[in-house]
Amino acid sequence: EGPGLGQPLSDEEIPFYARYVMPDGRGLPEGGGTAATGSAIYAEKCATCHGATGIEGPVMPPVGPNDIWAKPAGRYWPYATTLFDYIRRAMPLDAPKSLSDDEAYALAAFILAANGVIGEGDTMDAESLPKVEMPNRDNFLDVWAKQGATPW
Amino acid sequence: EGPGLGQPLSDEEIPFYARYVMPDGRGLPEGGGTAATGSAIYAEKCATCHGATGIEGPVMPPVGPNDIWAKPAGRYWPYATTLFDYIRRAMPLDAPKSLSDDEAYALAAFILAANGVIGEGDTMDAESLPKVEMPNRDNFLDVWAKQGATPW
Amino acid sequence: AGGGAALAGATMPRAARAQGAIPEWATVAGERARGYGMPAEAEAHVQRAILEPFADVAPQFSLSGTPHHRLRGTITPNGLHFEVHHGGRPNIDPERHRLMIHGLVERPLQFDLGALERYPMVTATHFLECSGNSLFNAIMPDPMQAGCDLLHGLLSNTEWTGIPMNVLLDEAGVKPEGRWLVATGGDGPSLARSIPVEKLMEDGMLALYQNGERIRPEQGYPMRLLLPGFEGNMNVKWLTSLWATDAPAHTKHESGEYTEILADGSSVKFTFAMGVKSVITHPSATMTMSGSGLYELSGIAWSGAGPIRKVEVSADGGASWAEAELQGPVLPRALTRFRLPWAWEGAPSLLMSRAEDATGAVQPTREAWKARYDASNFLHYNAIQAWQITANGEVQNVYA
Amino acid sequence: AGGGAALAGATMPRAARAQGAIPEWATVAGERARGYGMPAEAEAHVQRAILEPFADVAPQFSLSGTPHHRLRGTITPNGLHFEVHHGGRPNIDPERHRLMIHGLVERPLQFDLGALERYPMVTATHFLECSGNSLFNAIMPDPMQAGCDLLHGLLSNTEWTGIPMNVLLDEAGVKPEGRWLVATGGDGPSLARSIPVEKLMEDGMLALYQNGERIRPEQGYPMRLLLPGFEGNMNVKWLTSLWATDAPAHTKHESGEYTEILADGSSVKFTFAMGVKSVITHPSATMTMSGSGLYELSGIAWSGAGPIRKVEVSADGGASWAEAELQGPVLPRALTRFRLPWAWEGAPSLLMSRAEDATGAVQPTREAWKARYDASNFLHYNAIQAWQITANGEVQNVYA
Ligand code: HEC
Ligand code: HEC
Ligand SMILES: [Ca+2]
Ligand SMILES: [Ca+2]
Ligand SMILES: [Ca+2]
Ligand SMILES: [Ca+2]
Ligand SMILES: [Ca+2]
Ligand SMILES: [Ca+2]
Ligand SMILES: [Co+2]
Ligand SMILES: [Co+2]
Repeated sequence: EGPGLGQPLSDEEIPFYARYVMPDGRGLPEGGGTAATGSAIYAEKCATCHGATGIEGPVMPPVGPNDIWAKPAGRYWPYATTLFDYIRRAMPLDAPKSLSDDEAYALAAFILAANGVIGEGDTMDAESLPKVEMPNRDNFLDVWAKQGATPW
Repeated sequence: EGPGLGQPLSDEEIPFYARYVMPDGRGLPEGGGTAATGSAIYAEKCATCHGATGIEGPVMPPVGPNDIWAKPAGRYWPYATTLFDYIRRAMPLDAPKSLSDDEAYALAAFILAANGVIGEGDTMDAESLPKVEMPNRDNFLDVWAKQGATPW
Repeated sequence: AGGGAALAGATMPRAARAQGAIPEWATVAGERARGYGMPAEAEAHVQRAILEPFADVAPQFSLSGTPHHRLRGTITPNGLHFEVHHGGRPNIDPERHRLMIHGLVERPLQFDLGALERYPMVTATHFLECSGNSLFNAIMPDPMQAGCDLLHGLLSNTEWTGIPMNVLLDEAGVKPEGRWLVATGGDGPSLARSIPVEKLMEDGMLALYQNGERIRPEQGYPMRLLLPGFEGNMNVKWLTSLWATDAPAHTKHESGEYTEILADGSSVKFTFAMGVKSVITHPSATMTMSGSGLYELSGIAWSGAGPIRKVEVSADGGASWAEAELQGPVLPRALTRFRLPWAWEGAPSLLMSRAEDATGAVQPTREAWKARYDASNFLHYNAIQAWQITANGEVQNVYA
Repeated sequence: AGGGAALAGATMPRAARAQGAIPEWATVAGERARGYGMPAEAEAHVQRAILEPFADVAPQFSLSGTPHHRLRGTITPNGLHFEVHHGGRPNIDPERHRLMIHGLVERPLQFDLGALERYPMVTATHFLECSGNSLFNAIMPDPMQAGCDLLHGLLSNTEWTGIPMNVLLDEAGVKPEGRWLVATGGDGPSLARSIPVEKLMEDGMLALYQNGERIRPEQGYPMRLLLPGFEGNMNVKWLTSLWATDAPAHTKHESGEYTEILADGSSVKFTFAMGVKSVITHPSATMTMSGSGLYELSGIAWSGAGPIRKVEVSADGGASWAEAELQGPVLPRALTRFRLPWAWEGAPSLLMSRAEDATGAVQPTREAWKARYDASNFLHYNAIQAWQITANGEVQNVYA
């Protein structure tokens, strides 16, 4: 139906953010990090926007919940993989994609630990991150699966 | 059907250009002028745009016709009254409405005389202007009268 | 969850960080929001094509054509709506502007903007076309090589919102002998046109909004007359007066500039409605084909007499025709986009489009159109547009 | 023709030159034409209302609302289309931008703008609404007194032109196991959303043009995803990648920001389509009535599920309802303007509008809407808007 003008796309031409780490961990790179490492990076690169301990904000605090934000990323989100991917592609807001994979793992570990979802000493990596049992995981109704495009 | 918010409009509030001199002369004011008077005003206020004698242009020459403009105002237009009204409301382009009624009569006389439609010495005024027999007057088909909104 | 670095032999697929190049704009925070947007800088060339035929002495007399070859869809954005100015764009104070209705009426009335805001409104999408649109094709002995901005740009299509004229005229009470209304604008030359009362009562609109926002200065701010299907000049901008009369005033524009001389030397006047017409905009003159293969021919069709019924397209200079798809909704007196897939073989081709409206009217050939009129006439040109595609893909304006 | 000055006693009526005041703009030549127009200076206040909730640290996160109380009609002009930015407006080089289609496809492909220009296109008018639109009414304990820009402005309606997504996906050949496509934008944060393949194949569009011209930077220049009826965030701007997967990725936005917590503490995810909704824009909060008498109530209605079937209006707080007139053409998933004449007696009145869409869905009351959700939720708010008119004509936002 079209003129067929798409050009072949090779794997090396695809930037990492054109994919997303999947909830089961597919797409996670090598490397890893812990809350301790993450804590230092957080203080340097994240605290101005999200608060000293991650619960103060002003921007959607990833630790909580509290009166500012009912959906803290490190507790409300169903999958921990999302934390890694989102931080790596998008944060910090003024320098997105500047973090290394290790840094992103460490920051995910810091946020998860601050929410009490993992232990302070737990390393987050390609194997452990998808295994994190997010407390809210089974608390979502999938409206698309249930009723398609009909508004809920 | 509407809220009826129109305000009464009194005659003194209506500027002259909200009406138009009609082909039969209704609306023509007092005063008058001749081609001789008009010629001097034309040279001063009109020639830069319409040409030294009115046939050179560049802007739609009112005297003609010629290769520049097939529809010279002083010959092609069906009614001489239009000349007076248009000049008075619109010309010169950079100072519209600056002419007196006498000046507008004189300029109409100048243009008509230059087209050979009236004599050089003829005075144009409320009485004479509507009586000018424009050479092209009966040469128009009124398409609205003939077929309404159907494109010709 | 557990342990140190990723373990060798884990069943989980491991990905090295993908290597595709990251453009710089994906590595920085973007710009802050702005109150009123503008097109991208890279699109700064998408402008109206301005012609000032008397630039030295009267630059305020100008024609500014919509660049249809750079647009898709049917709506013209307000910033690119064509302009024809007889005395420039006036700078009107909306607080002091008023609309007067007087003459052969029971109650001479005036309306300011505040009052008009309370009136019932309607919304309708309509094209406006200057009756001088496509003038170069009408009169130039050899076809000019230019884009659709210069060739056919005195045509645009927007969504208008305003007050049905019959509501305002009924309030003033036009007397039975008031058969015409002379509409006057608030511009320097006080442009005036005589309008039949029937048209005003049927679908005339006092337009206040265009594509949702207040009409812009070059389109008549704060208000203009809209007469769907009628030649652009009658849709008086900056409307300030409607004067009811028993006969047309034969104003300047209806005496000379907007009358047409016919082949026999006689003229037609009060030629109000625009004829049926169409233009292929993609591809069109000044463009170059990007190699052989499948294209989508795309263009616009319109008629002052009602909705478009059909558009046919030929790629062989009129020997054979195929019916194009019309993009719905097909609205009366509005631009309708048509499209047709077409494989260019890389050989010379002669593209044409031929529109038919709901009254059955069909576009004439250029030859047939020229035969009706004096050689000097450039108004109401609605002949079939032909584009020649050369063997090396250049698209040229041709008479055929 | 004859004689000197006008003769006394001539039968011709004689008029002294009329005396009405002549505004200065009618006595000078106007401005020259310009290539791209802008609204009148007197309308400079008609802007998007910009909210930067984290202005001190992250001004690039912002919400900019369309000023619907200053607009009429149904089309939103491009300059006033709402924006929601999660990381600012990127400055993309259109020559280097490309759209990638990869993942579970037969042929991973990339398209640049030049290639896309050859593809078949469609044109359709659709609203976009942020699922956070009307958030203040959703969560504020007391109704905020603000205009429809702040209250309901994360909603706009334009004519989109672009390539049907199924044409591009078919070229790449999505595999049967490719049930979702993760759409990613070219902005700094690389915003990503998982889209069901069914929606993309049904009516998804790669939008390139908006109201005829190239999409503007804040709307996704040079291209965006359009998913008619789906929440704004999914209509990924600056679209650069569609990655076919077997399951949704649970991206950041579909994990937190655009999920809703219900009254029982559980949440709903993948709540895509926007519900039926309406707002009276004239009059609306921040306005003052200009005296008693006839008005035309005017507003907008829309639904993500299809065309609007009916809008009812009440002036007595819901005790009685009258059906408003719908401005045609009533298009699916597009704003529909409704209007109803109404005489304001000068007494306190409570105005409401209630829309019903073609599926039979009707707007809930605020109370019913609130009862479904956790107190913190401000997404997918589509309750009936009530405007209180006080005895002295002030129009106020109220919960009723
Ligand atoms: C200059 C401001 C700024 C800085 C610095 C910053 N962020 Fe953010 N962050 C934001 C904004 C704004 C958002 C919301 C973006 C959105 O809604 O799409 C956000 C969102 C997030 C979220 C998702 C919150 C949610 O509930 O949706 C996480 C997690 C996050 N940031 C982590 C980080 C980390 C980790 C860092 C440091 C490496 C960081 N941020 C640095 C501004 C910032
Ligand atoms: C600065 C330029 C300029 C000057 C000076 C000027 N004009 Fe004009 N004139 C124009 C323009 C431009 C038009 C065409 C306006 C239009 O098309 O509506 C015009 C149109 C006319 C026409 C109608 C021509 C036609 O065929 O439609 C007449 C008659 C005329 N002018 C007379 C005059 C007279 C008399 C004066 C001097 C008092 C004058 N003009 C001074 C620019 C000028
Ligand atoms: Ca649970
Ligand atoms: Ca004759
Ligand atoms: Ca006022
Ligand atoms: Ca009505
Ligand atoms: Ca290129
Ligand atoms: Ca097609
Ligand atoms: Co005409
Ligand atoms: Co949702």
